[in-house]
Amino acid sequence: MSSDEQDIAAGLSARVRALLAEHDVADERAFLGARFDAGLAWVHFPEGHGGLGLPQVWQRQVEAELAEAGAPYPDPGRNPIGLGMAAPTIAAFGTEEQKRRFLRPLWTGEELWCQLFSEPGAGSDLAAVATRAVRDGDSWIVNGQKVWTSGAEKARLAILVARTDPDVPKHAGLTYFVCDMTAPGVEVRPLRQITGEAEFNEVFLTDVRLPDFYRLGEEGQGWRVATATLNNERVAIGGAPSARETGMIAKVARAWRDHPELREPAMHDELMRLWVEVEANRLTRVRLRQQLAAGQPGPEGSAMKLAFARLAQRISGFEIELRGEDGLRYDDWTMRQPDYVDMTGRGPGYRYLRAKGNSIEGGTSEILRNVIAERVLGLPPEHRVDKSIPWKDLPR
Amino acid sequence: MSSDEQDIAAGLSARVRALLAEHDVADERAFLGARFDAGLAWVHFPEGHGGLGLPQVWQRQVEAELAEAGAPYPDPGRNPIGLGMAAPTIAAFGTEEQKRRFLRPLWTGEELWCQLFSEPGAGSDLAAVATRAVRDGDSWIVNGQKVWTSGAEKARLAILVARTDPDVPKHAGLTYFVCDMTAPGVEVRPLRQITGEAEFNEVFLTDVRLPDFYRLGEEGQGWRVATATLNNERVAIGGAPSARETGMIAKVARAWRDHPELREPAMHDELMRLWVEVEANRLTRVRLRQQLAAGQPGPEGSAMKLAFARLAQRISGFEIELRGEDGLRYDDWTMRQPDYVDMTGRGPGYRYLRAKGNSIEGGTSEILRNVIAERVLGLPPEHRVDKSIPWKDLPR
Amino acid sequence: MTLLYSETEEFLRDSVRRLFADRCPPGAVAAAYDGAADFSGLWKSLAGDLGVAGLIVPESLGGAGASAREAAVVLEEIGRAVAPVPFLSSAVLATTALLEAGDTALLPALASGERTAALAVPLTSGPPTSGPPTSGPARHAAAVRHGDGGLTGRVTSVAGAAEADVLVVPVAGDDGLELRTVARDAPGLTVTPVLALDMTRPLADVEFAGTPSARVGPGEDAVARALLAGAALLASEQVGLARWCLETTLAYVKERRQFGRQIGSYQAIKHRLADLWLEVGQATAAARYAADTIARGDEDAEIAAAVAQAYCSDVAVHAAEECVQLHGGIGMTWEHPAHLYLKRAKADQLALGTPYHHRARLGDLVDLPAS
Amino acid sequence: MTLLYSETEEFLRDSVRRLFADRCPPGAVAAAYDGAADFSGLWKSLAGDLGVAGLIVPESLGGAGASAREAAVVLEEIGRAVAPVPFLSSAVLATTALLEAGDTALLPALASGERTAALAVPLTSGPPTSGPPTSGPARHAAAVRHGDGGLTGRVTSVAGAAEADVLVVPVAGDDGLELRTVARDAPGLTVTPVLALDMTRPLADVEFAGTPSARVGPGEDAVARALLAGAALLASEQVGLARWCLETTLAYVKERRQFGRQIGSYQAIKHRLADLWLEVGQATAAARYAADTIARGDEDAEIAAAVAQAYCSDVAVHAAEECVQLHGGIGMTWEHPAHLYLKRAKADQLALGTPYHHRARLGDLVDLPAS
Repeated sequence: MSSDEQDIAAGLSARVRALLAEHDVADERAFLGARFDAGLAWVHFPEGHGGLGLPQVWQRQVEAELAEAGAPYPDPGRNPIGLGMAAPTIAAFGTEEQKRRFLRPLWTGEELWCQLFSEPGAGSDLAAVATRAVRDGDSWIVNGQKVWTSGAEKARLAILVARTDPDVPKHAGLTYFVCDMTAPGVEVRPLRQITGEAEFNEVFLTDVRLPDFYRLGEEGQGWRVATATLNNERVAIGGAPSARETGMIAKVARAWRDHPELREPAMHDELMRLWVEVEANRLTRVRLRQQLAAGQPGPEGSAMKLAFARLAQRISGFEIELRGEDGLRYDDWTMRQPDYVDMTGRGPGYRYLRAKGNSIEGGTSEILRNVIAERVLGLPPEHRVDKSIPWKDLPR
Repeated sequence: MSSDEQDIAAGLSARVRALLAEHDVADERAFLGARFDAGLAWVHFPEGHGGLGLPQVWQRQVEAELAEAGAPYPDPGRNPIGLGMAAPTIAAFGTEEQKRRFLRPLWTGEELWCQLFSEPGAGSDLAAVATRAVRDGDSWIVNGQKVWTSGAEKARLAILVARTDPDVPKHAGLTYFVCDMTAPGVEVRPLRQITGEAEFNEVFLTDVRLPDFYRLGEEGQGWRVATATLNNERVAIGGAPSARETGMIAKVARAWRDHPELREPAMHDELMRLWVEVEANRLTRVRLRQQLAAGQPGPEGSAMKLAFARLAQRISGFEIELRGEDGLRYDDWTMRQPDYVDMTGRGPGYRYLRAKGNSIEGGTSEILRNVIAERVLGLPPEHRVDKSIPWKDLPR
Repeated sequence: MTLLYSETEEFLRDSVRRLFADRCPPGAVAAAYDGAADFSGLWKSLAGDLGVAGLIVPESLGGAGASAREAAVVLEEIGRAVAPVPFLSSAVLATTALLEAGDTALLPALASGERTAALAVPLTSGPPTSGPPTSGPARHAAAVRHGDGGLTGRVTSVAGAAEADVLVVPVAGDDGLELRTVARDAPGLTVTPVLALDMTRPLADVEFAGTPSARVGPGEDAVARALLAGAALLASEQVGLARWCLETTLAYVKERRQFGRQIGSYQAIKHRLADLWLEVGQATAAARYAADTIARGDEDAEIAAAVAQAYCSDVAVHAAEECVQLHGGIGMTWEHPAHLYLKRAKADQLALGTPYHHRARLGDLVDLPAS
Repeated sequence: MTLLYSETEEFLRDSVRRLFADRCPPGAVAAAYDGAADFSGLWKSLAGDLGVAGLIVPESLGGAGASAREAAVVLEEIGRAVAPVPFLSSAVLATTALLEAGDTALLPALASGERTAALAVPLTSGPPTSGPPTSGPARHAAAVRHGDGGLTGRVTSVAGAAEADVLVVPVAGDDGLELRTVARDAPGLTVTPVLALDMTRPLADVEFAGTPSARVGPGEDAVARALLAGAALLASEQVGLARWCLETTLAYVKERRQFGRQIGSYQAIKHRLADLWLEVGQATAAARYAADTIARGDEDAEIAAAVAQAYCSDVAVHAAEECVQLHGGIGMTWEHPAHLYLKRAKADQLALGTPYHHRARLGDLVDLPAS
């Protein structure tokens, strides 16, 4: 560590000590607010907005010291869109006033966020969104239908991509907004999934009026802003390495160990194939983490979600076959909105069905293979007919 | 059978009896010539050219009656290109004089044929052939390089596709020829394969002069003629159903039965997976044959080569793993031109290597999947950039 | 031996398909998962009006005197509609067992569709292996005993038990397995419906506690034949299911556009669908052969059934999984019928023996033992 | 524990790669199949000039005192060049066995590259399972016996035997397995080269008939350690081979045009190569971990080696098969080097235990027994 770095480390420690000395860790919301005000929420954010303008690597030290003191931290499962996607986007593209308005309550969890990107006609092809936003004086009037919105029923705010100019090619006519989920004309309907649950919602926007203050980035710049948001999502999905034999494979291994009567000898080789692939994947994550730490980020990160989806689906399918009669049962078909999604929780049937979404949500496996082929391997791009003609003239 | 059909059947039987009465079945070539002259070579060909202008289904009766009498028949393995591809093409596109010149010696086996279609730069994309034929008075001067020509070293004649007009789009500038393999400027070089053998040849054509009489079809019509030829090839490759557990799977099953010491229990499930797939494929061929007999040809025919290649490769790869030390050995690396190719003959190493060609020769598996997707399933065609611009302007 | 469909078979198919189109569209089927559905009327129409319940019952017993081939065609349509009807459980499994055991009392009522039966075995039971086996049981292990006080024992995951009027029960007797019938409303019988991955083939746990029963005949061969016929014919349900998935997916990818192109124009999608189409075609041949060997009493029936189950089970799951994936987000919704097919395909994979089980069994049948 | 490459390792890689680029281009390697090649000079340069023969030998015995990690890097380059050098057989297998058995006599000459050895076991031998096994042998079964008249017995398919100056032979003695050495020119020793699927790792059958030998030490652990290290490090050869195939294929599909487009622009090809790239990346991590656990003497080494072999063997074969297929006709020719990689990959899959063997063994190691 250089002497500059030693100074930074010491300074951060002093800040943490001061925070802990002045604020009660038992009062979660107040403590988180104070932590934000102390610039310790995300040290790489600008000063005055929860940060200190430091490189992001310093965050780890802050987290470690606060965790040791038993300080509260914002549960990433409670406001994932806010913390993972909205916050970095606002930090990068928001005005001073927007940062001031949105970041602090986002951080403390007072305001939860959701995402209004996908539409029935715009899934993989996000730039095809048809939701229209039309300027009306100092406001925008928004009309359209969004889908796959998790947490919409609890969210106060949303990040929204809408079409503001249909006369230009589709990537050029989009604008990025913050949407007030309590505004008149916002209707949230739970969307039931094949598991029986409704993890997601459809959101119908009918003449929703948003002040121009809620526009993030310039008019027509929506694609650029959304791309930045999605890159943050992809990093989050890449995921950290875990211990050996965790997650889906642990469930199957346990069933094999606990139920000798289920062991069909013919299934053993496939069980071990899956175990081996999971372990090879785990080692790849370990290696990626080491590359990142060494300042050589490997492109394999973009492939981890692809591998995860494939393995989760194969393992959960295998588990049903292995479990026999238990594989034929299901625990609960009741339609409800789950507080928390544990893809390896519940029974084998749930795991099997939920895993089917892994290769669709957050970028389909087909799109990820395109991305790897084109951006990592340098193969020629797909033929595109939709990039140069006005959006309104595209066949739909 | 209608009374017309009874008449035809009786007439054919009478012809066969007359042929057998007048000619000695022991003199193969003479007998085949007489059979040709009697119109019994291929009954669906025109009269005077080995046929009687009857529907092709009648051929089966002729074959059955001649086989019963122990008459010789042309070994399809000896002149496969001639009998399978050149003959129907000449019958369909040749002039009276061409049919008279070429069909009889082709039938009797006096003249063997080979195929000069593929080129180093034109494999799957046959219409991209670069071999040039330039008219010179009443002749054509041919220059170029062909590849994957089996039997070129023994062939007297060849079917040839060459470019006669580079200024039009590539499919429009081709012409179909018969090539005299003994003409000056034809050079045949054996092409060694990964098995060590040279089943095929490269053929170099340098200022080869062909009389215009050797042109089959109109100038510029070569693509249409070649497509007809290749359709004949595809029907041939579709193949007849065989008995249960024959071919590649029989080799593996036998190794499993004869060598209990090789049986790794973990391999059993894969062995049975392969056995099951082969049997399902065999039943599909049986069903196709029944559909054909019922006058309802099924489109699955085009998929049989695809399935065959995949199975041959998986089974032969599995066999090597099963055989252990024997799988590590090879029988002969000597470069030679085999008289006869038995893809399930020789040792496991040969089978493994030779099977790799199954998904390439006669249409790659990738092309076959395109064909199924587009022609059978009606999915939209690939984007093509090469159909509308002059051949000479295409990037290469 | 023909693997094609006869005109009679096609005619039968048309009637069944029309009935399902009218009476059990996907939205109605999905109600089965919320416990809100009663499909007994549909079954009455199918069994009685169309007369399919008695397809494999001889005319002398009031049946149609047709064969497993026709029953297979009905199952193709059931798979195509994921129809929640107890055809496999009553008209194939229970009926075959009763026929084999020499029943004449119950079969006329089953054939006419007046009554419905279920064979009291777990749905996961695979056909036992004939001859000296090295894998899998040679006999069906009965979980129910017969004593002075009636039947006692418990059988779990019985398909169609809740909808049945009569249970056909393999019972361990002194002279081996025997087949007995129990009325659904008999004392000491408890039938508890199970929450299942696939609610379109309802399962129930069955408990006997001093339950009166009537003897039909010897049970060993009856159960073996029933499970064999069931396995052979389930393959046709899987084919029908897979074909619906393929056709529905094809229609969708031709229509759905992303990036300005139909997604069916992307080559990776095209190749996957070409492979799937090939699989469905091969599954059809395998399933037809299995049905045909049962119909003809061919000695190849055991091999044919093992091949068909080993092959078609995985093809149906593959087709249903591709259907969900290639529909993208919409395929993950409750509203789209794809999930009904996925659940049925996955449950069918376990029904009457997993593909692993059938491959192991096939090894014995074709002299390729595991070790 | 790091799965990255150190600077020293990258430096070593560069020298080895340069040597192979100079001295064994694909055309020269192919000559091995026609029996016309002598690669002893290449091996002398690699073993002696670059000093890689003694990588894992301690400095006290004249070696480099490096570790299995560096040896793995050399093997990556060997795989990349399908180099016909006896590094695995002499510098890994024989050397590890001698080290474990306490040899001090022969190792200095091996380390310096003056002499070359081979471990007299069939190349297909997988590492024995430690602890109570349910699958696979717990001990190496020796095929050679030691008696008053010398060694007798026969060992087939020994890698590197024909190029070796010394054979290191596991011999069944009265107190269990012992390790003995035999000079290549000893009386009663017959070494018969084998025509092999992969001629770039020459095999020979070895026969002992009253052959004099010298005892090194106990053999049980020595053979087990050697086979374990061999299996762990072979994974790196497989990774190097697979990476060459991937890179060569990528370059080809970017250049080759059919139907007016680069074939690498077709989505089905793109998706296959994306999957293959993912596999090669995962294989790299698995192979690095296996080498690292051997280097550190980590107790996880057995699991790591089984995982690496089970995974990397199939990845290498997959990569070589895709390389041939995506090159189309040219990939089927003798002239293109793809076939050299296909043959090596397929032979490597069997070397030191098939993936089936390693998966079965892994089941014991991680408490997931087959039955």
